[in-house]
Amino acid sequence: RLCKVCKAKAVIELPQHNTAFCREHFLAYFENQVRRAIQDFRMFTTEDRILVAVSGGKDSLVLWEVLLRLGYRADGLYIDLGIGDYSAASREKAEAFAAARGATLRIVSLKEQYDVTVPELARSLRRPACSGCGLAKRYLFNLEAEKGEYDVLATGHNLDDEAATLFGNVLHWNLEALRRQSPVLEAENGFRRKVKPLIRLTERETAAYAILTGIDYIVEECPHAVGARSHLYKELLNQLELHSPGAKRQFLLGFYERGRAAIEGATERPEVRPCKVCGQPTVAEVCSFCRMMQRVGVDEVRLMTAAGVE
Amino acid sequence: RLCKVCKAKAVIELPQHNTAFCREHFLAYFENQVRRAIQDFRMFTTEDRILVAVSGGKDSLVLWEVLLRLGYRADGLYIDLGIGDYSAASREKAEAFAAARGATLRIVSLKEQYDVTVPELARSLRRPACSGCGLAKRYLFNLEAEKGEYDVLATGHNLDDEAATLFGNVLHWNLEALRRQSPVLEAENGFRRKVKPLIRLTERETAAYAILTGIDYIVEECPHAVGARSHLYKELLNQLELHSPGAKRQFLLGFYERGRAAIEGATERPEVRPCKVCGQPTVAEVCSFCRMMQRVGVDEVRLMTAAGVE
Amino acid sequence: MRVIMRIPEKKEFTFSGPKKVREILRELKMNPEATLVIKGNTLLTLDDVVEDGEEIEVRSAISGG
Ligand SMILES: [Zn+2]
Ligand SMILES: [Zn+2]
Ligand SMILES: [Zn+2]
Ligand SMILES: [Zn+2]
Repeated sequence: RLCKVCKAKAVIELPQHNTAFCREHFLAYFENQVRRAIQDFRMFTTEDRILVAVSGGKDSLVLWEVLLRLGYRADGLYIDLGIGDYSAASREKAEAFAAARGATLRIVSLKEQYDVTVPELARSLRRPACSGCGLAKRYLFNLEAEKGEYDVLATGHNLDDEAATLFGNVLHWNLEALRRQSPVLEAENGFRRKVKPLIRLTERETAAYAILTGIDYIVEECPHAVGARSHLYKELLNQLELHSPGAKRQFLLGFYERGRAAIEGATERPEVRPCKVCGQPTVAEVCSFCRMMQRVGVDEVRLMTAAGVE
Repeated sequence: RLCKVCKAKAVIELPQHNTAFCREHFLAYFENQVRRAIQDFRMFTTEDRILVAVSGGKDSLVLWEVLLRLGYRADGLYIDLGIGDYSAASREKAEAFAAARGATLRIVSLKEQYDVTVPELARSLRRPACSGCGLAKRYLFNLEAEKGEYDVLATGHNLDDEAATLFGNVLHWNLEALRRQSPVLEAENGFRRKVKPLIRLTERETAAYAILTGIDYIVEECPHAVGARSHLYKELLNQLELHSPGAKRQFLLGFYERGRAAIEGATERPEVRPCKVCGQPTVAEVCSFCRMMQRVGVDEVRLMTAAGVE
Repeated sequence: MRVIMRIPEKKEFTFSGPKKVREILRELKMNPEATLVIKGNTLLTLDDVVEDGEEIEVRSAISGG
């Protein structure tokens, strides 16, 4: 199979576009798709200071790489969740990536700031580790962006991630989650602006970009993610994709173009106010991060100090 | 495995309800689910005259059977589409069913009324047979109901049919189709009230009901339906169901409870008026049935006569 | 040829070549939509042929999150 642009030997086929590319033209295609998402959804400009949530996995490192290549002002944030070897290895990947590019990587450690790790959280709360983990990441990401005065938070969610989430939300007709699912969440009530520049690209495409540009990412999965529901949804969507190439993309982009607007008007927005402990935005008196931490014995003063509240 | 109710040997397991039933209690469960759909969605009462679209397949015959058992005034309508052996065999099943029960079966033949068959339609129009077929069935069903002055039209769409349609509509974010997808479509603008009393029951359950009550239905599929997109959707949903029993049901019923209302407000209803040829309701000048028939050479007088228009 | 897989767990397979990538994925029951085939620092397409004595990695692109 030959590259559609230059007729050199192709290194990747893209059935959803009925095309194939050589290395050079695949990278150009990929960067163009990111550029297009940024423009179509007016995510940010070259003036904005961007904080990229970096996990050490392919998606976040690829996102960071592309933003730097496209000339954006992007720093990274690595959140060390204390998940044994997995955290150690992924942190190393993130640090090596930043060092090789002279890029700024901020690091927050759950253990250092709150003296607790995600596995400990899961054990004390008797909840699946992923729920506490997601909550902690969202909270610390927003908090760090505030401390560093970033204009925008960017995450590496790709087309498959978003389509799987959408599939789950639709299967349960979770209207509130559907309303919130968007490539851009505007800043409001203490939440920073949040964007997902990789939504036009599949998981396979981001992995290919990482391999072809020599980005060294952590291939292993978080040990807690194994058997996650989102895997099943991704698998089903990939089977669908095999039979009708482009179906995944149409499903997700069609939602952004038509579905979301239809649903938006029908749901109510809850009122948001500052958490009484840490000052971060919440719909309750005390935010769910502070409540979780208090349940495992972290005291109020520590929560306030970590949040920079007097 | 034993029957949940009487502890006799079970003949069927229902993982979505985490239960199993003997023959007697399965039939009772099944009829109850139909009763519940009729009541929850206020489909009709014992006063109403109901016309059941009968294809000779399991779903429509089971629906007719249950409606008769529950004491409703239900006649059948068989539409002979002229699809060779398939039509001949399915018509026989429908006639035998009606004769054995002393029930009224109306028969309309496309060939007799318009001197054309579905395969001929497909050939002249160079379109997939299923599109012309669906159009003809919908049209003749409504027309016959009007002639016979029925209050309600009932079709045998089951949970899998509706969930697959919903999945397709959601994948394409076809808002107009989503708005129209409902267990009850109220009568309006010349369309009769339309209902789907089997939506709480899976395809497997309706097949089981037919087998356990000795209903002789046509097992073969319409030769044109093979490889249809809806088969793929059903397969994917069944894989999902295997991993989380009840997911299909939750998807469909959740849409009826929450999703549909959210979307309804966001779409516009097209204006409906009588077809200039046949008088049946349409959003165009001439309805799509009449346009299709004219394209294959059926003349206006014949269309008017068949529709009972002077 | 040696075929290496790293996730979800480390595995290794041996096939006799020459063999098309498409065939290898079919035998491993991997969906091409979710899989990359890596040789050195580049990627192979479905019609590429792998010879005896060569080594490739078949990597699932699906991850959690
Ligand atoms: Zn090229
Ligand atoms: Zn708080
Ligand atoms: Zn029983
Ligand atoms: Zn007409």
